[in-house]
Amino acid sequence: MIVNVLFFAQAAEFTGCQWHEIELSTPATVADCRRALAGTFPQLAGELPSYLIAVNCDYAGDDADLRHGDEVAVIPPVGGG
Amino acid sequence: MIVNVLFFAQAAEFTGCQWHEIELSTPATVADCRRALAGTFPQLAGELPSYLIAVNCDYAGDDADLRHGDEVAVIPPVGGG
Amino acid sequence: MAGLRHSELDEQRCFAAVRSPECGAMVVFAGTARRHTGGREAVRLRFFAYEPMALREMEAIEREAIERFRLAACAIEHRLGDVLVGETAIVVAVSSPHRAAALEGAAWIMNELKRRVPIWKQEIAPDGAAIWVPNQLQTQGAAPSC
Amino acid sequence: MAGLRHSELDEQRCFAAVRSPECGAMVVFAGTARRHTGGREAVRLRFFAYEPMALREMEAIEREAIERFRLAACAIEHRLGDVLVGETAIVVAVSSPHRAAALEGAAWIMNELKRRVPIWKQEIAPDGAAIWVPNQLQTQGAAPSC
Repeated sequence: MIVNVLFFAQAAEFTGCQWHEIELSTPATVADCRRALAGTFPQLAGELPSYLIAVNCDYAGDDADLRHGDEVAVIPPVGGG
Repeated sequence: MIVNVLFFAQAAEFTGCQWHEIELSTPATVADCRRALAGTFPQLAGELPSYLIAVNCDYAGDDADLRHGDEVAVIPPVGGG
Repeated sequence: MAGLRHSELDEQRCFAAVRSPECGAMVVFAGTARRHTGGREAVRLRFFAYEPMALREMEAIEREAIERFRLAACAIEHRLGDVLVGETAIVVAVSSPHRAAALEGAAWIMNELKRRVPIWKQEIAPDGAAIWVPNQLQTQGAAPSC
Repeated sequence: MAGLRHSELDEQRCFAAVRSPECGAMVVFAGTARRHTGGREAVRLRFFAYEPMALREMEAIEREAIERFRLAACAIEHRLGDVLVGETAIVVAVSSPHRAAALEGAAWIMNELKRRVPIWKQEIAPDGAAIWVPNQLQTQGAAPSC
């Protein structure tokens, strides 16, 4: 399956891009996606465990299932308000 | 001494006037003024103990001294805000 | 900045009065005339004040709030006379470097104002009957200190 | 009413959005860009959002606040892009029959917003350097629930 991963704020600075398509073997969870991201973007790997993940605009835990076509967002600590 | 007493809200309805000059023998305190008011305005006497008194725009306790010419205000429970 | 006004209050003016580049937080509280209170219906409120003392107390509350909550600025305006349902009777604006102080400061100011500023309120019913409505005080020791 | 805007926010519009004849209290909180934070000086802030998710979270916070504090109405607007020192970055407006609920509701909304809405802030220093500044969260269990 392929998921589209969006990077924001510091995460985008570590990866050098705002989005990237990641291929995962089915079935896959958020944890699998985190591992794939750490492998693809070594500069992101150090901070990634402290970042949250959202799937299709909802925060998602590491054991959440992913499906082909999901929009996965890497969310560094937020600073709104 | 003479003090000028101002009545507000329900107090003015009980007295039928917005202000009244009261003559007190010197020295006099707020408590003396309360007694004189209760005598002059029997309709006010029942509620007067629950009303606050201000002297020259400051809240004043019953033992506060009065001087000739003071402005004494009878303050029913407030309702601002 | 404390004021008593016989015309409509302007929340935006109060915001402008407390805005500052050193502040991260502004809070404006507006108390508006409600149609229903308890089981009663009102078409308007009518406010009366012992004006010189009310202004003195409002200014004292501002000074105390600025010190107690380390506010940058503070503005209180109260309307007098007739206030139609939905219109604003009181505006309290504060600014502070931090939001908790601004929110707590605004709450404290409203409590003090309802406790000790000599302003009185009548509710006017649809049939024209007027009743005096004192504030229900939320804290112990509610009477002003003498 | 939740909104993300790239132009100046208008506190008065937010007041108007929540005003109601059944309400006795309106609170508008405005978060403004501060010149100094800690030891740093900023000339402006710059906000970025994951826009569709930020709007969803803001709308969820509004619904939760209305239920939790029995608010009559609620409006949140956040500005994106460059915000000069002194300008408003966030406005939260609430209305309620009672002032305690309005003030507590506004405080709760700001905490939730700073905790979970995917918006990020850069402080821009006088020399043009930009640093990411995450919120300092005030409660335990600060990470959004998954």
